[in-house]
Amino acid sequence: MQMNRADLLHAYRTMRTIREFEERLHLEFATGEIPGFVHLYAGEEASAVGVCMHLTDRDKIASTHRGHGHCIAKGVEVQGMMSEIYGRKDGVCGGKGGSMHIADLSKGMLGANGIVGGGPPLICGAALTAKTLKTGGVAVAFYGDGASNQGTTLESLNLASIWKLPAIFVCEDNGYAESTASSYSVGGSQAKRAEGFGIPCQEVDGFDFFAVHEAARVAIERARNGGGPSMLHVRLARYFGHFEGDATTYRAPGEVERIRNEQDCLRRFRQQVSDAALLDSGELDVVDREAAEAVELSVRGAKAGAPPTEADLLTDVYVAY
Amino acid sequence: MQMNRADLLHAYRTMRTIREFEERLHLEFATGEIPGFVHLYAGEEASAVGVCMHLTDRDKIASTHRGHGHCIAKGVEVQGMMSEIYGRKDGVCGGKGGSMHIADLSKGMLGANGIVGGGPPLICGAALTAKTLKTGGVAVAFYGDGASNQGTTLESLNLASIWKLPAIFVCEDNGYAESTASSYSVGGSQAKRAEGFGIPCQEVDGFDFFAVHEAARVAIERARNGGGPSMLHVRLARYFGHFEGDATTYRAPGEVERIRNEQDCLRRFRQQVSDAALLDSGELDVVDREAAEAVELSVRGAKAGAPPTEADLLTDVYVAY
Amino acid sequence: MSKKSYRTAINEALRQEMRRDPAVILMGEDIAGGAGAPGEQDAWGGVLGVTKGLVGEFGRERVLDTPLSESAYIGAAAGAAATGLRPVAELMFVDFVGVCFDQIFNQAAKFRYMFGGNARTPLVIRAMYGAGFRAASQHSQCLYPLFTHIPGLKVVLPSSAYEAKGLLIQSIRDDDPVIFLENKVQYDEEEDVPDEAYTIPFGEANLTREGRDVTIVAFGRMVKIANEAADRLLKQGISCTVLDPRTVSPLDTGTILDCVQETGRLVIVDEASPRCNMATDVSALVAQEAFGALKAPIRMVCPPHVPVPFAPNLEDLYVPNADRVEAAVRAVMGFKARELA
Amino acid sequence: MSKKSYRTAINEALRQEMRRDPAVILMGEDIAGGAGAPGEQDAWGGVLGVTKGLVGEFGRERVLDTPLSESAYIGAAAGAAATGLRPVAELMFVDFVGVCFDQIFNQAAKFRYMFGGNARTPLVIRAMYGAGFRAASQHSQCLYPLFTHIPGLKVVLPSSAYEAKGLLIQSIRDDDPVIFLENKVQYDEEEDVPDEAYTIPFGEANLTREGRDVTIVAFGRMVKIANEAADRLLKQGISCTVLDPRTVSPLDTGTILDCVQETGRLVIVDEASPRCNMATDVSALVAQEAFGALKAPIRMVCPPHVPVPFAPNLEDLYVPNADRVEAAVRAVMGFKARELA
Ligand SMILES: Cc1ncc(C[n+]2csc(CCOP(=O)(O)OP(=O)(O)O)c2C)c(N)n1
Ligand SMILES: Cc1ncc(C[n+]2csc(CCOP(=O)(O)OP(=O)(O)O)c2C)c(N)n1
Ligand SMILES: [Mg+2]
Ligand SMILES: [Mg+2]
Repeated sequence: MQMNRADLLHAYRTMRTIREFEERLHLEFATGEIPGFVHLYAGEEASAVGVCMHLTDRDKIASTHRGHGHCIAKGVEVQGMMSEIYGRKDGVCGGKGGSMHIADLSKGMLGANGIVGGGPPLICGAALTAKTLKTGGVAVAFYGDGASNQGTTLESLNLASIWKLPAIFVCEDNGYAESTASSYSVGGSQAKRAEGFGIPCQEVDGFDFFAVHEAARVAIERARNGGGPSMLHVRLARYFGHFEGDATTYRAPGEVERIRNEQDCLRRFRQQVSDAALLDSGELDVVDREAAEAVELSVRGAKAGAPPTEADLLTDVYVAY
Repeated sequence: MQMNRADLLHAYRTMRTIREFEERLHLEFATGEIPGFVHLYAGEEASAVGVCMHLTDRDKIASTHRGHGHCIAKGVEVQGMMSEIYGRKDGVCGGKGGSMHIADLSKGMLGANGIVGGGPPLICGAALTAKTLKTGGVAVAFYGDGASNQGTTLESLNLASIWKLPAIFVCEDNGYAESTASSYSVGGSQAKRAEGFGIPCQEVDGFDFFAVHEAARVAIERARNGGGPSMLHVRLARYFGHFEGDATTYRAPGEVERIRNEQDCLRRFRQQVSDAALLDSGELDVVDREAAEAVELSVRGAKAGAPPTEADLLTDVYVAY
Repeated sequence: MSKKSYRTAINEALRQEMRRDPAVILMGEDIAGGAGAPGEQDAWGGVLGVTKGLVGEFGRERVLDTPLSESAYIGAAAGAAATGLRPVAELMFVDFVGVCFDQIFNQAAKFRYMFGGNARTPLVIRAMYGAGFRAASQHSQCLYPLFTHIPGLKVVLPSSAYEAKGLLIQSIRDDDPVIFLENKVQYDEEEDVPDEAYTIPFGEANLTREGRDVTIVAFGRMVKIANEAADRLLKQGISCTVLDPRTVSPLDTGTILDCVQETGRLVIVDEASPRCNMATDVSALVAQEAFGALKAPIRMVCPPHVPVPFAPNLEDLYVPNADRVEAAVRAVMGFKARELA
Repeated sequence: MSKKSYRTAINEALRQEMRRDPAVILMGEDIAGGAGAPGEQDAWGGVLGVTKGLVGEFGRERVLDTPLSESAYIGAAAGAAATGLRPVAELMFVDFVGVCFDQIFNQAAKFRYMFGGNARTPLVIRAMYGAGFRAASQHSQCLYPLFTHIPGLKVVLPSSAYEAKGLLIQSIRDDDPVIFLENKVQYDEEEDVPDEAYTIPFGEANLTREGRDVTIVAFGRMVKIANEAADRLLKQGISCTVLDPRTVSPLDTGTILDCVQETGRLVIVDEASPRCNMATDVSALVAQEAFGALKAPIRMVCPPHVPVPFAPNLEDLYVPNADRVEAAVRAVMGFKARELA
């Protein structure tokens, strides 16, 4: 698919916003001001954005513990997210969810998830809604290589297959589940697993936005046209620890630096659009600055925000209270 | 592998005993004297016996709700089983388990299981024990086509694969999970699923004892020699309903009769050994009579047996009581 | 109004709600039956025939047979509920919850709170519970205390056919995740059940009889047993209130406390395993909130802390019965409260 | 004897039992860490470093990193336990039990009973529980009431480093399935812990202090909070017994009842969700068995019936604290029992 300038700028802006968001959180977390667990998505931006560019609010996604990128790509407001991560009342979940539970159903974002493998069954349900109510929507489950070993994920592949659901399974394979390499934990391969359940799988270079974008286009089009589910096996890398605080001693010395220098999806995108003379670097620099400003603003907003009130403890449990 | 006369007779006797056991239960259940759920294995005998012939007490198996055949094949006493099914104190589980929970750990039989997909994880554990303690044993999970869609089963395939466990996964595909056809419920195929987890799979004609026996030999030998897990996808058929009381209206008219007449494993076995002049039909007739007598005796014993005593209600919960 | 079985009442509730609201769908193993098979479709209508006939009226788009994958389809029901359907998912035996509990208690139950109120999850999970079917340890459990423990879930225990219909319709119309538990030995029990749709609100206990001396709180099938005991006790001059809370989450604490204030004595009949169960929950409520009214110790009639045995004679000893309830009531009546003080 | 943290105490218990018995093995996600990775092995030693160093001494044959497949590996631990090993499986956060509960409550817990006594399942499942870590709804639950409800399981809640070591060694030597729950905010708490191996028997409560007026029963981390409150109350002339049951299944009912007989008043502090929890369990026990001794209502100090919130200020409001315990004790002291009667 040919992308127009606006699309390209949007893609770049979204990826850059995610990167800024995550790198800033990395710094802010170190100050001790951010509570709880924070899992950063930096390095994997091309996947979230390459997929979500094809989606609108009627399409649904389910995310993981490493959810910020998916949220931003699906259109969740940066300020609401940042405030949520700081536990503020005006966070997108009122401060009750935090980083691991950011959701915005109005944007079709069914939630980050603290349970690995929690999302794929939910996405079968969202896809079933689309199919039953004929909304024309599709549903996308993002999940990691670790999650690919969880029974909930595997069952979901089969359910989507036999029900021909408009579901896309995006396995974001960053090579590790916490400190455990996927070369150790994943028997067989993702593509063969997909085949095992009767689902087509496309191997995708997750450092290349355009590769993701194109593979996602095919899979999503198939789903929208009643062709059933697909899997994308996206190989990529995370730049920070599993969560903030992880010293990542299990990685090879220099492993991340090498990837950052040689494969980084943002750098590669700039290269590609410059080479093809689609966007010039001045425009992109403007986007860089704007993204940085938006994130800076959100951090200031979050720090200035008020925590939830005592009364909030007891609300939102049931529809009645 | 060449089987000697004793082995052949043993195989036939075991299959025939299972058949007698199940056909008798079918009749006895109809009288209303047998409590609870009873799932009969008749028709599938070649699978249990073809596999278990290669096993000794140090080898472990896990079974399913349809467990009688596996039990008998693994050497559990017929009288103890029958008494258990009648809820008698001298049943192999003291009357506390019933048909769905027959177990005899002394024989390496880790239990029938009321939870579909309950067995495969346990078998990973039994295989791990064998590997860790270097017992030379292997562990076999029998499970159905329905169970092949359960996350516990799928996770176990991967665990066995990456740990290279001496485990064999025997998928007994009788075409139905309750009333649901596997053609509906199983996306992809069993063999491709095995491949998806890096496990070799052999397709096996489950009506042919010798085919099962040979495929099992290869898989078990591989496991014993440190070659890791295998799957056998055994196609077969059950002759009775899912459980006693099921009218099986979901099957095609005449479906079972046709299979009984044309593919029955016992009939085929007789044919094969006669054709090859290995056993004569007189010998086999004797086995038939003896098997019938053994089952008759066990039913009489079970009917005459005493129920557990009131005190038994409160024992066997913990090692201390 | 006509005599209907507990099974029919449930079937009728499903049918009427499906007619009323196209967003209501059903899913579960063999709830139609015969999927992909060469023979009869709707061959089972559920393992005990509760959903029989619905696929004929509503088709396979709304009555979905599932593969044997509870995590996937219960989770799918949760995801569908969060995105615009009103799924009624059948778990068959509640004992199977162990393979899909995460999707219930960490996902569906918590969406609304985790998402700051920005979610609605109108999900019903139907399942069979209870002993008496000779189905042994893995097909006879109650397990409602597990669900009751979890904030965000509602838990319903219909004690009769009439209750089942009204409570199931309420469950389907409710906007929160509801665990609706059917007692498998009651399916053939009949009583008068209105033909039209009606709802019974959650959190309002049913005073099945009023008495002076002792309040009996009983759950699900135990309501009948408690009334049986109360009948006998009345002949002995002991008059009991028998309360059916109908829903254990939310629980009608007000009515329970009011009754105890009046009678001063409490017996609780709970078929669930005795530790951290509803009997302890109600005992604790009363020991904290109505202590001053109590004239005698609270008595709990529960099974012992053992798995459900297979042998019929043991299972019959396991399940609470009217004799045990009667004995408990007589014991609290016989207690000389102030003497011991 | 030397000062050791709760974390070190647990690590030492594992190490000593692994040295003592070659059948003891460990498994869990990242309990060594770095499996298959190019960098450091033993990179994590568990998500919070509890098992650090063990793979170095015992090797990967006995310290097994698992894939992210809790059903498979917890089930494998159960199967291994039934066939000759003594596995200690780590579930990381107890909140994850939803994806593998079947293998715990229908398999491991019931083997012995279903098989008529012909099974032994010496399995330990270690997991972290509790709020206070800002880890939100899916990583902060207690959930021990769920396990306590299930016959066949034993459930251990060590309240300090000393308790943790002795109770874990007992758990490993025990022949039944044990759920051993570690409070994640206590890992750095230090106290004197003997260097040698020792066991603390199950079902024997620890009387952490004796008093005249009120019995406080507290669980896990709440034991410290109860003692903090008791310190303050003593200065106000109110003397409390603080009881740490150590194991909630089996529960030392005898000691609880004895203490209530002496003090006549009971406060229970339970961090678990309030419905069908240990506070209700102990309340019910006492309301049935020691009613005559009670001079005041029983008071339960629990969190509200809501998921654990993320925001720190809400989470701090959620978890029971010494102020609330103090207020509860003062309330039961202020009750004029016989006036209301
Ligand atoms: C059911 C469950 N098990 C374990 C965990 C702990 N955990 C959180 S993230 C994670 C690794 C996930 O790896 P992967 O799926 O590859 O995602 P990544 O972190 O690489 O993005 C683990 C084990 C969990 N949250 N849920
Ligand atoms: C977890 C779980 N879900 C559902 C059931 C109910 N159930 C019992 S047997 C069965 C079908 C099993 O089919 P399959 O695995 O093919 O074995 P078969 O009965 O054909 O031997 C079902 C759905 C169960 N016992 N456990
Ligand atoms: Mg990963
Ligand atoms: Mg089958």
